[in-house]
Amino acid sequence: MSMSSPALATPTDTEPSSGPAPRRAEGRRTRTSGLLKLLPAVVVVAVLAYLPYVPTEVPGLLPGRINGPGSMQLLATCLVMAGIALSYDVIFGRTGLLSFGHALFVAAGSYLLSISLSTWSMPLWASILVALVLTTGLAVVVGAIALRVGGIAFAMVTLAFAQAASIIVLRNPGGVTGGEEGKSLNRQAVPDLLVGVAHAPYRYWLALGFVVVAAIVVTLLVRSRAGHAMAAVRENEGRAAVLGLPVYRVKLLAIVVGAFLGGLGGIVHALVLGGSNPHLTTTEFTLGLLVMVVLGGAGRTWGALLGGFLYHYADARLVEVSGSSLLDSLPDVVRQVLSQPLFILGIFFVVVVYFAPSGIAGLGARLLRKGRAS
Amino acid sequence: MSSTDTRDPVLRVEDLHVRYGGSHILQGVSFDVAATGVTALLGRNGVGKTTTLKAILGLAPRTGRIVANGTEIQKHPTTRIVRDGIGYVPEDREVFGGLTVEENLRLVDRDRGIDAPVVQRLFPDLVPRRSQRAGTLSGGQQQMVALARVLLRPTTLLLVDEPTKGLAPKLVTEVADVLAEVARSTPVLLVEQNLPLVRRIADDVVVLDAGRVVHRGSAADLIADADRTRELLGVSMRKEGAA
Amino acid sequence: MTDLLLLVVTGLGLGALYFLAASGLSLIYGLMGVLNFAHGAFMMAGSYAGWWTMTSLLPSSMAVAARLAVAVAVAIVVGALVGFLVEVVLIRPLYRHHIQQVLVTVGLSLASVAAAQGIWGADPKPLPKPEWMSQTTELFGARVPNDRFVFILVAVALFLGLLALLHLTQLGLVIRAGVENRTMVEALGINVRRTFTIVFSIGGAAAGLAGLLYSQYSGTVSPAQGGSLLIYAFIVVVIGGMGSLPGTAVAAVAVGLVQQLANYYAASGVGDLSVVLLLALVLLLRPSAMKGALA
Amino acid sequence: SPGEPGSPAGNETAAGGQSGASGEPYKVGLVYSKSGPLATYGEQYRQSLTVGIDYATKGTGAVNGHKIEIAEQDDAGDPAKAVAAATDLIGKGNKIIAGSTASGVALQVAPIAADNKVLFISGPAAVDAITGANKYTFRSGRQTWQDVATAGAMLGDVSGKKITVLAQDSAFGKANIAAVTAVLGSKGAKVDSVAVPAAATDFTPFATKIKESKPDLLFVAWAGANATAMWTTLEQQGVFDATKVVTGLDIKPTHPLFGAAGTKIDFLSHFFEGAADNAAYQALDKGMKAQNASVDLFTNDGFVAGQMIVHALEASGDDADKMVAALEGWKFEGPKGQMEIRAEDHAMLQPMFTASLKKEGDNFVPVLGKTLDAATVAPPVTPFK
Amino acid sequence: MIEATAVGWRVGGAQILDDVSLSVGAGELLGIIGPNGAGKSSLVNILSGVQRPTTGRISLGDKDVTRTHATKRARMGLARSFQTSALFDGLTAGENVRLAIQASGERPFSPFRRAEGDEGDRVDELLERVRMPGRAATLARDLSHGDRRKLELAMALASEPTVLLLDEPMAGVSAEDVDGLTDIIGEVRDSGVAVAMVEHHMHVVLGLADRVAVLHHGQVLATGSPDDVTSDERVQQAYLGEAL
Ligand SMILES: Nc1ncnc2c1ncn2[C@@H]1O[C@H](COP(=O)(O)OP(=O)(O)OP(=O)(O)O)[C@@H](O)[C@H]1O
Ligand SMILES: Nc1ncnc2c1ncn2[C@@H]1O[C@H](COP(=O)(O)OP(=O)(O)OP(=O)(O)O)[C@@H](O)[C@H]1O
Ligand SMILES: [Mg+2]
Ligand SMILES: [Mg+2]
Repeated sequence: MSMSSPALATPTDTEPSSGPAPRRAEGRRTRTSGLLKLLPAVVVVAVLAYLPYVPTEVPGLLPGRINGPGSMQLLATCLVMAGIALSYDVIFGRTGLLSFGHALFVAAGSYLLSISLSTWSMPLWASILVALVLTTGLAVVVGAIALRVGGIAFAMVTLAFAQAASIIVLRNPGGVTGGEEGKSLNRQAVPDLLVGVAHAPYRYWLALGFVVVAAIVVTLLVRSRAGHAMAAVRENEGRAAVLGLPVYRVKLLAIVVGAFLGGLGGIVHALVLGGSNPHLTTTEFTLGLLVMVVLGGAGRTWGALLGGFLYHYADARLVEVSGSSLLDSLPDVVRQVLSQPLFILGIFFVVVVYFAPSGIAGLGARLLRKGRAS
Repeated sequence: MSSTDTRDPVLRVEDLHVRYGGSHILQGVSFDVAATGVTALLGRNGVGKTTTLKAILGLAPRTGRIVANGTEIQKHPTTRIVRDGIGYVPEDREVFGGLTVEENLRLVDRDRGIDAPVVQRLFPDLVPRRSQRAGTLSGGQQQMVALARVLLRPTTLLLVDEPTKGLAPKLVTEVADVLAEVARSTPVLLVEQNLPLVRRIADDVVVLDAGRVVHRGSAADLIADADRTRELLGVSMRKEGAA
Repeated sequence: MTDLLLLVVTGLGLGALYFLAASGLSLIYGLMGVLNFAHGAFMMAGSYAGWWTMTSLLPSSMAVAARLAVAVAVAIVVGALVGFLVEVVLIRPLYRHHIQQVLVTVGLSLASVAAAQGIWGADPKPLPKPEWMSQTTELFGARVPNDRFVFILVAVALFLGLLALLHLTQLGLVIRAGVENRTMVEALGINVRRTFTIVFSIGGAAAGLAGLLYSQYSGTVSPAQGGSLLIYAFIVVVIGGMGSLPGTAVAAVAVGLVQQLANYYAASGVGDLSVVLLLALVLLLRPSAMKGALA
Repeated sequence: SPGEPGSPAGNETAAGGQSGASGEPYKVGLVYSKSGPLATYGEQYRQSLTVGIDYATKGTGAVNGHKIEIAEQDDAGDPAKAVAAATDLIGKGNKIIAGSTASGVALQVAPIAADNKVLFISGPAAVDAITGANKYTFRSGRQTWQDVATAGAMLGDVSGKKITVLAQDSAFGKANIAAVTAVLGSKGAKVDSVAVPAAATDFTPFATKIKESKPDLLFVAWAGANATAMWTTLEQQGVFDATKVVTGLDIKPTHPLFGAAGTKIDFLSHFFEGAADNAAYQALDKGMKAQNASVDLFTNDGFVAGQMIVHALEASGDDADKMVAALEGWKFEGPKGQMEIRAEDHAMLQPMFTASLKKEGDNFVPVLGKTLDAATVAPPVTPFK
Repeated sequence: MIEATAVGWRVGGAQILDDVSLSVGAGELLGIIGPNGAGKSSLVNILSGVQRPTTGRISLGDKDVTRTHATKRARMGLARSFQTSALFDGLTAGENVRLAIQASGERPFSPFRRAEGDEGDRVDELLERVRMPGRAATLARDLSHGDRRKLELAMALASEPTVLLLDEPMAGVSAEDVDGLTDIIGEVRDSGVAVAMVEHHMHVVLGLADRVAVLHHGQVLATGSPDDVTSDERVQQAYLGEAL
């Protein structure tokens, strides 16, 4: 039985309360037309998609010309990481679940693809399907179990699952995972366009396509009722439950969607890199995901994408910095320390978190607001 | 019994401003708190009463001049302000839910805690609950802890934000009496929505609206003037106030 | 029987090491809610400080045991100092940003391991060990390495010391209140910052001690050492109920014994798996206890 | 089309093609662990590589008038970085990729070499699977099989003997167990194994188990962390009293890490300072000293890689197939003695050593035992897939 | 509509509620009063499913819901407010209300439905009704205390419930708005909703309630019409005192 509307008519007998409300800029969330909002994204994707035709050299930033194989390969990997970071953000940033086990799903996508291609000799399309279905199924099982607990305990249970996967991969059961050496892709089963140095641009486009798909899925999800329910769970789980939102199922949905995209990321990762390697299963990789998302700005699509992209970029390029002759003039100890890429990455990371606790996207938003205010 | 003229005020607030991000919450608030008695800070929801108290304590980003007991404190950190004798009862109770009742009180008074005479006399309900986690107390019981906490230590000025919210009618009267008693030696700045209570214990009133002071004067005068009260607060004292 | 005795004593020794490593972690997590990933780096600082004291600072003519005693003191001081600096410089400004605090410690652990690798190289360096500690004592036919007795004694002493500190002083109370609501503690006129710093320093000191003793056990110092011990320390802290010191102690002993016995009586390698299993069991069977500690 | 260089930006891909008389440098890409856990191996490898090239080009650093230009990239032991680096280097016209300190890197780079028809010469990575990986992949060091065969040779006749392998519970450890079973088991030994989790902290249970099973030979395959604790425990529990213990001799900084057990172990060795003496060795020794370093385990692999690079380039500057043809079946003298690249699977046939450690003051110094000739320890042929 | 039969609740050795029986019918408003710590909020928690009673049963409509989870009860048309405002702090006031509407609608977490449908107007309308117009875009955590209380009420109303449980809806609401909100609650009741309201503002309870139940030490001390109850001596002594 529902309340009849007439009874609900807004009573207007007293004057509306006059708080300081009118002073405050409240109209920020006005509904700009959807197309206009999409414009920046479309422009960015278009520019990125055109990069393989740009032969310019960007010394220092990229190895050789932009469309050279080295740069294309690097950018492709950066894009894959961006998409994977976004997939993790569905779980962490959007739903507030601190999962330390997301690496599991990425690795599952990657390894299942490699294994179906070589060990089970399936065609590519079937392998992708198998990898996606199994990864998603895995997410349902793992999620259903891990969600029995919350908070740090949830983090630890997911970590334990990821650890178990890592151990299994390293043990190389039946020779399918290749142990710490990893497994390279069965070249015969993959279209020629994805193999070989000269075809790096196609791998780049593949990665870009993945990012676009992930971004669209996440954007649609966030706008959907499920997305709002996820935000509610993040902000106040108990309250969401009392409102009538099925908290457990909302969380499970987040994990499954995140894992699906993460698995897809793993598949693309394997295709771009030409194989799977156990780095994907390590705790460092999961922590890396967390770092990426926070770095970019948790709960913001652009943030996660940027974070993933930049993190991998920094990780890959810092090796260059540390090997550069810039450091030669420094005292020995300093030079030795600075020549460790992980040192620079770690410090860089500390600095970013320190100065922009809400991530790069948060920082950007803050600057934008400041700019508008003045 | 207005007392502003007799002695120097214990607290003087001059041109106080508070800004959060882009919003300008307090826009030049000035008033005095007399050296004895209760000064009530009144106003509708969201006009900035709590923010004023927080600004005095250094819990909100503020500019302006605040003089307490003769010293300027607008630059002091909270800890120092409190050490110098200002006590605070927050509007959200803010008891430490993970600590027991006893621990909550021992935090301010290491030695006596719940055994202090004030607590025993005023809030006997708390005594059997000394080792219950404060988070599991009922709303009113938490309010008692928050009040007890500040009464345990000697202060030169009390800032009290809606102390009777959530208390049963009987207890409201008791708390009002205690405040009136305390105010004889320690001045109190009281934020309250309960007008009968204000009438009963307040000497002076300061009324805020939209971040500014719109009225200052004696409590009795204001409440007696039904039209003025209605204009400032939207209601006046009516018969049902003492239901 | 002999085997069992040997395994139990060495298992206890292992548990003692785990407790040493976990105590600081548990203290910091339990009181401040910061999951300190840099704890491994703190341990590393302690072990390298001790190594430097034993091999470079003090003359090699000095008795190894005497050098070790000095090194322990140095490791504790260095650990405390590192903890102090990290809290003041990195943790304090990020109050209220729990995840960020954790991430800063992640960054720090990456950077410090890399820095150590840059300075001293990735390879382990040998660390002198007093003659007596590398020998064994025959106990009913079991050859028990003497160093395990030392570890057990130190762990018990540390446990009692920390308990006393938390329960006999107001420190614990202030910090627990401060973690819940720092602003309100300040509004009660208590300087909560200083107490936070003290906790981090104590955690750092415990880590420094643990680092050096673990190096004594393993006979070497290396950059990655702290990290490898940290995994077990985490498991111990979680099983122990996230931040309860007695819980941590019990969990450390349990993990040490389970690991040792399972590795022998079940197949090799089952020990480590059984530890993870133990973790999963505890988490799934008493989730409410976990949540309580988190609330 | 995508990825094509625009007109002005340079013709890197074509650069290698215009070899011959033009005097353009020959480009060699080096992908190795400059940082990361295997940085020490990587450093030895890189230092000795230049020495090897110098030696093979007689100090000119040039082949047929083309300077050899080396482009280095750090993989930090991470296959993903290695793949990116190799792609980049190949894209920039490097026809030879050398390096790979870590086995994981080697196995991921090898297929890329085949995809793009460039020569790949793997470095210190010991994994057997590099041998026979593909037509374009070679190795300059030894492989696990040769290590194990050396250990077997120490026992003399192994038939009926009981051999236990103590190995990390990982693919590396399993490879060792498999190799021991294959090499020594086939000669009639009874092989069993104790697999220990790589992260194990306390070794007492494993030591006790080994002691109880009283093997004739204990073969230890342990890389990295916790080695000292493991050896100390084996020693404390009296494993050495009853059993001959064999393990591989690692790089110099690890020599003191065996602790008291060090002098009781029989070592098999790929290479160490003073293991051999010939013209190549002397050149290596001199070259390393000139860089304030000294001869050690992996300096052989870098030096040999240098020799192979020069030999390949002498055959052709840009045609990988010609380079492969030149290397296959090539016999030459490396620092550790006579080397041969087996044509069927590119296995590097080479002598191996046994050694023991001697305490000299605070230091441990390896002392040469026997030198086993290449044939005795030659791995079986694993033809290309 | 909702009925508690012999409900008891023990926690940590203390009997918080003891043999409490009461019911609220459609179109009826039950006032629940009692000293602090009497068990009023606990009773609301048990009725709404946030807590399980140790003994007794709860029925909603004609269904036994004693073991039914709070989420399910909410889906059955039960809404409640909290004594200490429980909001989605990181979301705006408008989003808070919209979520409450969404949660009570069809397929509340479908990933295939856009969240921002045509509820926009209803959100504004609800906020206006609880006397906080123009606050839709303010983050819940930035609201003043009184506004948070009002938002809490708006969320309870948003789902158009058949049973509404309110825990001190007037605490902290400025004196000016108390009457207005009281009227709204009255209107909701008149539209046929069963309302149970815990409240210490006596004139609100007395003005609205059809019946009043007095809880004391976890037991029902008295029930009856407002007048009966307030003239009960025990109630005056235990609860009212010389009320302000
Ligand atoms: N952190 C903040 N950021 C932005 N605005 C804030 C913040 N805190 C409070 N405000 C705003 O400042 C104004 C004054 O708030 P304050 O809490 O002082 O009101 P109040 O007079 O105490 O009201 P109430 O009677 O409801 O408690 C409100 O409009 C509130 O929304
Ligand atoms: N976990 C618990 N352990 C012990 N006692 C508890 C626990 N939870 C609640 N209580 C006690 O139960 C009693 C009832 O609390 P409840 O919140 O229902 O009271 P209330 O009637 O709503 O009071 P108020 O008017 O102050 O809000 C209180 O005395 C409280 O201290
Ligand atoms: Mg307020
Ligand atoms: Mg209550």
